[in-house]
Amino acid sequence: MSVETAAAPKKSLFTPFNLIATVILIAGLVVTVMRFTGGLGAVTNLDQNNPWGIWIGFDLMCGVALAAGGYTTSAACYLFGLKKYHAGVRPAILTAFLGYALVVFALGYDVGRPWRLPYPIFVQQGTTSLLFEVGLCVMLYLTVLFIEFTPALFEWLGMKKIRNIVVKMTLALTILGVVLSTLHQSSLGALFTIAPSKLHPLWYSQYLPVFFFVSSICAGMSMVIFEGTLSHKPMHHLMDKEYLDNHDGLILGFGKAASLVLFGYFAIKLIGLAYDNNWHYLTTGFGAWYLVEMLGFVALPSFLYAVGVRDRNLTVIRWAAGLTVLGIIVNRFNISMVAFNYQLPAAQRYFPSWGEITISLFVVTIGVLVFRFISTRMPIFYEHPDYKGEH
Amino acid sequence: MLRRTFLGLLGAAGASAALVKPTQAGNKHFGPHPDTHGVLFDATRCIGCRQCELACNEVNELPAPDKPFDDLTVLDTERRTDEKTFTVVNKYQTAKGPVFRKTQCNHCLEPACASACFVRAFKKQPNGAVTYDASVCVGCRYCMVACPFSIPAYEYDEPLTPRVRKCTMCYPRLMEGKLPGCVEKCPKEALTFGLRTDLIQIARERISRYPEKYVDHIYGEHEMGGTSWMYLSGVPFSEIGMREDLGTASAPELTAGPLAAVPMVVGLWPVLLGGIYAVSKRNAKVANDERVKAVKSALTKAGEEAEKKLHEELGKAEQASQRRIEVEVKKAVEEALAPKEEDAGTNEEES
Amino acid sequence: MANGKRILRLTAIVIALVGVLGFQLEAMGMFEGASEDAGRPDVIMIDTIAKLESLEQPAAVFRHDLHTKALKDQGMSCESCHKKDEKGNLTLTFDRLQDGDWTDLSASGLKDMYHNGCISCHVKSEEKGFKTGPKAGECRSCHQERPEAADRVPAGMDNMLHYAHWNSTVIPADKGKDTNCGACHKKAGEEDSWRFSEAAKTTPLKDVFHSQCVTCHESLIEKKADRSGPVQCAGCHGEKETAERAVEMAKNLKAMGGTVPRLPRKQPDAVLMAPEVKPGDADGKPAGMAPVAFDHKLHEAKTDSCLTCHKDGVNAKLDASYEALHDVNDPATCVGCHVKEQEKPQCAGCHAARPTAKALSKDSCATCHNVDVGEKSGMMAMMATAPLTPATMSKEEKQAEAAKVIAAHPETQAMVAEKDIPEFVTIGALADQYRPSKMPHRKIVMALYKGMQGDKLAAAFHATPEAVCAGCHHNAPATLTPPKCASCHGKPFETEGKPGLKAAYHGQCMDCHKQMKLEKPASTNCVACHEKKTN
Amino acid sequence: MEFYTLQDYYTFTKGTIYLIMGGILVAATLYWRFLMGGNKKDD
Repeated sequence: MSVETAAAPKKSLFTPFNLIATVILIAGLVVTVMRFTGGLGAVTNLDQNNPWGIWIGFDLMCGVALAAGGYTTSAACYLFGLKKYHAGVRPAILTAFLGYALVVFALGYDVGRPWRLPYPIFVQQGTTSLLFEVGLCVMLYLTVLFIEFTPALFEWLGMKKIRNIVVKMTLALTILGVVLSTLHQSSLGALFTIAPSKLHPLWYSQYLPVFFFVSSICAGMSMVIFEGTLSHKPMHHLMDKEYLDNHDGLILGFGKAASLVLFGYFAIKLIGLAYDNNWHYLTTGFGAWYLVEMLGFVALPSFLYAVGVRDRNLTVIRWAAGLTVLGIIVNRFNISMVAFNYQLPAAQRYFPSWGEITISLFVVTIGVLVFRFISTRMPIFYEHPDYKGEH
Repeated sequence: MLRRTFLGLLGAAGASAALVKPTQAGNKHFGPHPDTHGVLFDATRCIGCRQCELACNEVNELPAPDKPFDDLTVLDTERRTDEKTFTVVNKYQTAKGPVFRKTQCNHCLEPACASACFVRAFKKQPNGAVTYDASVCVGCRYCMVACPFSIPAYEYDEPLTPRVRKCTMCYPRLMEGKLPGCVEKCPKEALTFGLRTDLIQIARERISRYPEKYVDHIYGEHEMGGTSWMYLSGVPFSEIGMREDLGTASAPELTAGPLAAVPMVVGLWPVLLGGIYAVSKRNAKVANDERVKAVKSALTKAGEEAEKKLHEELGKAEQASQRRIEVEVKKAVEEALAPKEEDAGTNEEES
Repeated sequence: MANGKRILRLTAIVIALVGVLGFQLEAMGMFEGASEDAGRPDVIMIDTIAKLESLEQPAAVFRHDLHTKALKDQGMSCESCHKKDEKGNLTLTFDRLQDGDWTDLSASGLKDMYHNGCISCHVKSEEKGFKTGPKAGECRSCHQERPEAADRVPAGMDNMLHYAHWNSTVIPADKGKDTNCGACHKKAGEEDSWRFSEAAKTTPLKDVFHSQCVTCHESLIEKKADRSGPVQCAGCHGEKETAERAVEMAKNLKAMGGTVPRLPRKQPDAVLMAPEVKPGDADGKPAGMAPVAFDHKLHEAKTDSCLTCHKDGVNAKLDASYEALHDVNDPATCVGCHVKEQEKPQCAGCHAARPTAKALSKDSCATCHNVDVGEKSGMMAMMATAPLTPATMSKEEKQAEAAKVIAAHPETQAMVAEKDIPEFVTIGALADQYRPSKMPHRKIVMALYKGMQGDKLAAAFHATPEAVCAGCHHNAPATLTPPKCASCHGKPFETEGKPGLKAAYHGQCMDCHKQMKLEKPASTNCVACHEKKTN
Repeated sequence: MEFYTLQDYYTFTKGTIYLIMGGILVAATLYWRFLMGGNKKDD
């Protein structure tokens, strides 16, 4: 993986960001050493009742959901014919590729014997496992994303021929990407369908895979908007006219789409509630928290998006995007940690340790640094002059 | 117009995924293997001596515990199985006085751990034992998430070679024709070993012979699709720390729905997405043709000068950017009393 | 600006979290204090008007004992609220003679009567400087939205409490008699519980009792008699008060020798219970089971109340059907009561483990159905064939016949000669990690015999001295030389219901000790019975 | 083939299905090319 090498070339500029990043990287390396010498027990709060912590709940669940921007953007551009989103595709693909790479990287910390990660695919296939499905799709999708990303790399390296071959495969790759994303995004939710006795009824549903898939679409689009906002300032000098010209249109379009999909998500969650007749749980403590999630992080951003789109108010849309991203994190946390093992007494519940938080920050930091490294060198926010207008 | 299509189709995608109902294997039934053995635990017989724990520890060569097995004060706190203990006895205060209950892997007929494992490390053996193969285990701990009885334990302190640990029903001993260690050691025959079908008969007989002594329920006969290890008790099972809300659906049944949806997505998504692509491309082409036509007619009306320019531009379009054409075309169109065309993509991608 | 928004959002999240926590605490009932007044026996919900029209306000909560105490403190009497009838007895209704009085009263009249009566008294006592109840305008103090549930136990007039009444000198003897039954029971010769009286057919049962008990107790108090009964609700119906009374009664009973003196009601000592003669039966002799000689006197002493068996009152004919006398699960039948007796620790050691002991067997039938069976044995022993014809016999003859059979019953359990009981039995067949166990066999047998001493039930049913051996040496002929345990018990899990030898030994000892409530040795104390091998 | 658990049965059928799914993806691509590769003029 290219991520290890990526940490090295840091600029010696003592900006606050670089300082914090350095501290996190050093702390992360320390915890890494502890993890691979003392075992998971040495750095995590995981125990026999709580086998999955934030390395799964955040790094895997949220990482995958938030990397959904890759397939939503490429599908919008290449399949639905929304060509004006073209400028947004490359940043989205890069983010998604890095996101998935880091998910796999983080899994290396979480699973007991990381070098065996290919085992389920190449040694012994547990086909009845939803995790097998997730693993297979993530592996394939990572490959697809890498190939989708390679044009940028080849342009940078000046390898025209092979670049053109890859570009010709765009449609097939995009469709494959959407198929794989649909499968593993939904399967991540379906992972929990095996444990109805452990997940609180308000969050458990036979519809979990659908919930996860639909919410990943919202997450992907919101993440594209959110991340575009974040990278706008530091990367502005790299962005070409086309990117900048179309960026506002992209935000408006995705904002409108996200609002509608969020509405649909809210609707199917409501149906899920009725399907299992879980109304009476709403008056409990968990019910209140469920309502916070549903109203504060689904209904509210949906409405905010709508207001923002109607008024063409990009600020509101950006806030809605941030809220949606936060909402997806809340949802994934709820399912993998807060509402999971709800039956256990408080003393036996899980709360992440500093070691776990450090590694999660470490992984995110690596992601940001690699993104910066690549986007400052390769044609991500701008079109390579040789291929201008040829997209 | 196109954006609306996009959103509509996203909605359709969600709906069709929801249509896939959880299915079982048709009306097929897979009874347990006729050789499925099991153990019947009778809580009215257990005296809480921890001899089973001792036997288990010896048979499986597990590390010595902090407190010796004859120290019964250990029973005062509720414990669970862990990587060094495959079975524990817990004490529960009930209306009928203290009642003891042994916990270990229940060796489900349809094990959730086996269903969840993505390397098939767990296997339901024909003799009833659910065994684990550490040589393929990746250490993802999904089995621990999946197990409704919270049995599998993980060696969190092993940095590089952690295993999942649980009771094996003494599979190696069974193969030698011996009893499981705990069963052999129990002084009260609180544990009865035998064919699962026989055990159910025995349990029914005990309940009918001593109706006031037992709760009329065999825990494990149907729980989570049935288990090889079953329980009898004189007090409600919830009072001795056993969940009565697990339901009777087995783990493979619970995940059958989502798993069934997977191949449908693979089969239909390329068709659906390819269709969308074709339609959007066609729309773009039609729009483009119309525009070109409109431009043409506008231009015929306009003078020679404009026509000349247009030809020039159309010629260029074969080699270079469409966008530039568009701009130029627009310019030309504006010059020549423009029609009211919306922007539309142009086709440049070859599949 | 952006910062301010962020703070605002964080605050919102914190508030939401606190709200969630609050919800959970509430759900766990942490905020709910236990009500101090829960379970009062004296709560009466006044809803008299409900019979006339639908209530405007919820029923009024009235705590009777609180008021009796307040009246006493203020030097007032029951008559402040309850009128006396022409005989000088207190009525049970409020401020009127009886229910009939107010049938012509309108709902509003009734309402005024209560409001005026209650409020005026509250006002007066406040003027006198006492702590008092709600006054005009404080509607919700009485008419509470959430009705209080009274928590009353049955007053429980059992034989001992009955004895305290009929033996009392405070209640004068009836004219020309030694007994004082007439003070309460109006029909001489047909005394029975009031619940079967004429009055009970029309009047609510509680009024039947209250109008007699409370009135009498009250009048005795007024007359300053030496003793009287409770007049407060809690006195008869309070859980604490009745429990205290039961303790005191038990103490008295012990002082009297453990048996309540027989009721001087001329009940028989012995009863011949025979099936009814049906037309067509030969010689007026019923077909079927042999008659039962029932020791009425013995059973009187064994029960708390005559009503246990005489469910419909002592004057009614006893239901003599098979079900009414033989239901194993109903402790109010002969067999059910005997089975219940087996739950005593002295009996349970053997009997709890043997479901067969609860089923009827041919031996157990003949134990009761034994009148006039002659020398027959087996099933025939239960068939009446001898010249006895109950239909033609007089009551006295029947009693005499029954008494004759009863007299032949053994007084106590027959014992095997002590020398025939092995003193120690060493169990070593399985010695593996532990040394053989030296079991004090004779000590155990003697302890079992001791538990049966003077128990006529045990004596009657444990037919032979060796019957006791079968407690442990079960499924074997009752003999002094029973087969070894290992004759039947071998490897585990061969036959259900037949444990392996190790479990058979452990089960026999431990389960018996548990049932007999023997704390020592603890089942988990292995070395108490067998030493651990040291090598 | 004899199956004694639903688990074994699913392992077998899903294994087959995963292989078929791979086949479908390849076949879909080829078929698409066949379908779209006709007379371009009529596109």
